[in-house]
Amino acid sequence: MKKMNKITKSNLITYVMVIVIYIAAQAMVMTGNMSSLMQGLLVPLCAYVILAVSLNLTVGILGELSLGHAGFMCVGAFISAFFSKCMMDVIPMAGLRYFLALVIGAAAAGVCGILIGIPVLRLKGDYLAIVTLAFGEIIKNIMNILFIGKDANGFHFSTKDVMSLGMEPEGKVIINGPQGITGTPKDSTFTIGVILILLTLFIVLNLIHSRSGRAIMSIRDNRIAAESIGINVTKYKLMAFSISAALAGVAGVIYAHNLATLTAQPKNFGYNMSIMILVFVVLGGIGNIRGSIIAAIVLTLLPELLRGLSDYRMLIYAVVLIAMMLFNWSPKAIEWREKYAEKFKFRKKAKAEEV
Amino acid sequence: MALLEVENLGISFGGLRAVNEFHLHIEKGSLYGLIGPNGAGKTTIFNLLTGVYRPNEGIIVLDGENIVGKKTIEINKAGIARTFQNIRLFKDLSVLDNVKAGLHNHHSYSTMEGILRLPRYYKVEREMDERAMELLKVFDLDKEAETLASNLPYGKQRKLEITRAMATDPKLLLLDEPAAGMNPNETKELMETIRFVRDTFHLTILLIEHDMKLVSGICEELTVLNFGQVLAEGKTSEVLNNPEVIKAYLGE
Amino acid sequence: MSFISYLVNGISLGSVYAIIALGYTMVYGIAKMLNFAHGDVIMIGAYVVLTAMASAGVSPVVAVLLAVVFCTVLGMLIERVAYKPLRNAASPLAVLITAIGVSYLLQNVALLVFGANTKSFTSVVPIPPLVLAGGNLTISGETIMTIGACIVIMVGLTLFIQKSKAGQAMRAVSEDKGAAQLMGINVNGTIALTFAIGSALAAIAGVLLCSAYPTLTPYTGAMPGIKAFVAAVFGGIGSIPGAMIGGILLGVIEIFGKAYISSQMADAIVFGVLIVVLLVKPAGILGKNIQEKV
Amino acid sequence: MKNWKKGLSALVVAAMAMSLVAGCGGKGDNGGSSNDSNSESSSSGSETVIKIGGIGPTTGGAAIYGEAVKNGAELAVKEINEAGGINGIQVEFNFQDDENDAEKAVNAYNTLKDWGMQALLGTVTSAPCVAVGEVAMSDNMFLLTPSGTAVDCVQYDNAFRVCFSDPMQGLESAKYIGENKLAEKVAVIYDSSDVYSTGIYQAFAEEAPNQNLQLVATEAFTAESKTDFSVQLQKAKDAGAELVFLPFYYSEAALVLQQAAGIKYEPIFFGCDGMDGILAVDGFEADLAQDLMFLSPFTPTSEEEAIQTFVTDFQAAYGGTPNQFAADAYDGIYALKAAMERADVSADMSVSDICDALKTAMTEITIDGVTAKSLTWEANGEPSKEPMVVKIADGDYAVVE
Repeated sequence: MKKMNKITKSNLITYVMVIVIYIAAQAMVMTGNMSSLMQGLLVPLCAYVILAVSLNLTVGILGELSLGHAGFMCVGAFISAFFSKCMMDVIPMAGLRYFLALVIGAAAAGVCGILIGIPVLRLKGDYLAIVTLAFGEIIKNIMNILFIGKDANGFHFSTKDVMSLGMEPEGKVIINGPQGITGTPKDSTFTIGVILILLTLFIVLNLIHSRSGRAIMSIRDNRIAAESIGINVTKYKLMAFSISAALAGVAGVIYAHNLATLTAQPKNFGYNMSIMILVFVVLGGIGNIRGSIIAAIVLTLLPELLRGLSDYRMLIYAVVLIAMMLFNWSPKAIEWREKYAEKFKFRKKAKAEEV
Repeated sequence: MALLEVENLGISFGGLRAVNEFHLHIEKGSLYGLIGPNGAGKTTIFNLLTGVYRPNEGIIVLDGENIVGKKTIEINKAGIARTFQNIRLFKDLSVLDNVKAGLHNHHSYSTMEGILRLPRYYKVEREMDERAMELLKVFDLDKEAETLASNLPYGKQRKLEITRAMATDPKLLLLDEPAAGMNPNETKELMETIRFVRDTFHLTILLIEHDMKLVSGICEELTVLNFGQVLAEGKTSEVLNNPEVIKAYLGE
Repeated sequence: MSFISYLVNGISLGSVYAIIALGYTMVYGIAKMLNFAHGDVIMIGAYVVLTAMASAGVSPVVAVLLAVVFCTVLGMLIERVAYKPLRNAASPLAVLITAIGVSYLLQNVALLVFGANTKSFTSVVPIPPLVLAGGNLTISGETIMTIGACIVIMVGLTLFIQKSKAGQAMRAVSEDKGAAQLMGINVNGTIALTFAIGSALAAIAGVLLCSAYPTLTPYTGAMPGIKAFVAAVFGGIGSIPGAMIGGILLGVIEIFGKAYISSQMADAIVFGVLIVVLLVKPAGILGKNIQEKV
Repeated sequence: MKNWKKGLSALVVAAMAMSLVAGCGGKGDNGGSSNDSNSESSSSGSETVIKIGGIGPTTGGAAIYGEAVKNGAELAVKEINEAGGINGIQVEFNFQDDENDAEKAVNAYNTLKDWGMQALLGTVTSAPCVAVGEVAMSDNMFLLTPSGTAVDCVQYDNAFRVCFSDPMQGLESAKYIGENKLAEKVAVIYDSSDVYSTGIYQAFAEEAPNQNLQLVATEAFTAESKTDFSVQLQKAKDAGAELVFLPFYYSEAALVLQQAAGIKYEPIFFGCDGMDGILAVDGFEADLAQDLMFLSPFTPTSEEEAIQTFVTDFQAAYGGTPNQFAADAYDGIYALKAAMERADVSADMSVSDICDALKTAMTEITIDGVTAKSLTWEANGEPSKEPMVVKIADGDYAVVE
């Protein structure tokens, strides 16, 4: 029973942390103390936090390395933006439209997760990593050559160019190849983003501390032993992977509804982005959900806050990343930190005794 | 009535005949030993029994049901649980969670109920906690319920593995060298525990062991394996006095 | 005729991937880490050659030697500062992420030092192109050189690892670091040597890459680096002949995909084939599929 | 113990985050004085300056274009300030990196807003420009993109551009080729993962039939595979194309030309404004580009005095010949100056007022820039420019009349 309390407490800290950050940010916005830059970053931050948490489900909890997370995000982003753009006139209520877009985006990404997961999840380690990377690149490539238009006769598809759509002159191009989708309604807000973060946390944390979560983690720790006690390895791997993919899809929906233009470039949906999310997860601590949130926030803000350094910005960013990794992960640094912390603890104790 | 009947079991790896014409007959409720020199194929037989390997020929009948060709999980559900020679715990889970993972198929609620924290979640989790603590108490691990499995001392890790296997409520429990790495006192204690669980939980136990004291102390019957074949079988005392067995163990 | 010419083009593109993949696979085989910065070491190597030839006016041979020395030192330095402290980290992912950090670092240093402008690389390959079939088929000198270098390096590396003492130490370290340590092998030294060789190979790969495709920017190494990583996995990562086969196959598939299916879908085709191959042969073409022992 | 350790690392990260956010707050307080990329004449401390922002990639694969725009704009700002500024007010210019990413571009835009930007010269590349255009529209911030060619870059009435639009380039190229009967069988190689390249290709392909051009081969490449063009060239060659249209940037074009020479394929190569700068590539063998033609608004070798001065000053300040991006940016700043003077903009006007004033003023001005003589703008944001066709001969650009 004591254990339940400990977990509940830890989860509670995570929720409270998110809510406190939300209230603080909102207060700063209300009182006009927040710069436009920071205000502009609030919604993307929500997307990145969700991505980091969702990838941590795959990397930390399921124990599999995925380098294609941006692919799932891309699927969620494009499908939902497509939906919203088509439905802009049909469903004028932004709230309802956004809700449906979320459901569709998450479902599409989740289905992709299952489709990819079934053949692929029996691979291990670096091989799984490379296959997921390949998947992400394929998605990006397909999005870049996809042309969809709509006219009086319905939808037209092409993988070549707009002319091949063969539309009536008044037809509207919705997905325009590399130009992607422009004019998606800007429905994502910070409040919705935070609600989605809390929802993500609710799903992930509750999943971890349930029967299924235990099964997933037992597969991570020892697949053969998990099988020997009757745990369906394929089912639970697939479950974790597809939930993770669906949540990445949610992040994609937030992302797509924050910018007026959605393109599938190497920068935002390529392996670079997948790696960036992995950096959040590893820096924050593998399996440590709260750490992922903090790392996602820090690493998203860092390059923006370094803007004052102009040309040296990305250089410093790289140096800081390496330094943080060494500090957080090197056994020597951990040892040193522990020693130092112990001293500190001891001193605190001594002080307490003095008083 | 026989709980486990194995006939004509055989498997080859590449050209190597690892197990050949193996047979085994275990009565319900008995404590059976499988011994043999290193590399005789004992663990391979465990892997065949639990579906890790699929035999090239032969039949395995558990409680009247042929289990050849079934997957590990199905075999576990059919009633065989095991431990491993090189301990395979869920090292980043707590001792309690290791056992609760073993209860996975016996105390069930859906993933949705778990995520939404419906009343059933609390009810079943409570049942699982109670059941797990009950089992941990048997192995004297209840005080370490919160400890991470990897932080347990070696002997206790072995015990935890047995507890976890017990949690799946098996008919037949396979123990792969349960006393390996234990000191004589621990071994003695383990012997008593094994006997105790057999009696309390009405189990049938098949164990691989090198520690002759343990084997002769608790096993009622033995099969001796050499080069993948049955060398001798029967009552423990008889088998251990069999000159061929002594020869196989002591060498030429 | 065009089929043969596509095949030749595929092989020449593939040979460039192969030579990069050799460095990847070598480091992976021994240090068990994906050195994401490998592609960027290649880029640095190319810049060194270019600078040495353009500014210092040295001969191509000296420039290449200079690049090899520079990259070797750079590789060892990176290993010492960024990777070694993490060798015993709780998760192997830690060092992967640091390698990504190093990759960003090298790119941005190059951006500051050499600027964003594209530089045109002058080929250092002295071999004239081979013209066959009455001028319908041309095999460039760079292709011949790259394939030659690939084979020489592959054979050399294999011999080195099989025969030399240091090579045997490498094999021991790749099998089991702990046991190697107990046997008195200097594990740190061996891994440093691996990085030195890997980085020297990167310098050569850089020269050949930029001779075959003569433009150079701070981001030149990134994409071929990833492709070579894919090639190394394709062929079975850790296997030296595998890297070569994987690289060439990748190049041929890419070109054939473009030529016979769709040039828009080239990436999707390459990666699609990769997925299929890995599903059929989960450890790559020449990789050893190690079953976990129960 | 382990949990505690995790807690500590989380704490460290949190502390780092806190200090960063705090650092940001501090920066926000004292405005944009931390930026050092603006020209030296600006930091005179006077309260009345006009703040112009710029956005473009200065890191990442597209850094060449961002750097060029930054330099071109800074040169113009320096000249304007030395000549007394706009309406007697000094100009401050601040250029922010967007890594050629829409999201980062919006961040850059917001950074500039915090700094106090009153008008925007940017963004350099198309997709980010569309994203920033949306935000600028809702802020009613005046936007003049030097080189955002996509149609949607100037879809709102507050947005104008200095360069040609994609469809216009595609159309003009096809027209030029057709009218001058350069070829009948035409092949196109384009970057199917790039907005700019696909945009031009589509317009070109649409116009081609009208000009009796036969598209015998249409081949693409992507950002992931832009080193090897052998297949695309081989197909063009096999199809008997007499002219190959290359609507993409010169870094890749340099490779295409080199590989075409490798297979002895010598059609007419025809490019767009992105081709400009190919001769400035360090170490590029100019004879590979012999007879290469492209549409360009700007030639650094032109004899015109304004252009000569611009090129010389640019070389003196940054080394290297300015390309079309730098020229567009240079003209962009002068266009802003002219429009601001016309609208009588003062430093204390609000962003929205400036924007409203410039919207009208922009359509009324005429400037003689380096990319065009008597350059004017329509209310839809498009410039009235006649594209020139430039042909490379003996390692030099020459305007084809």
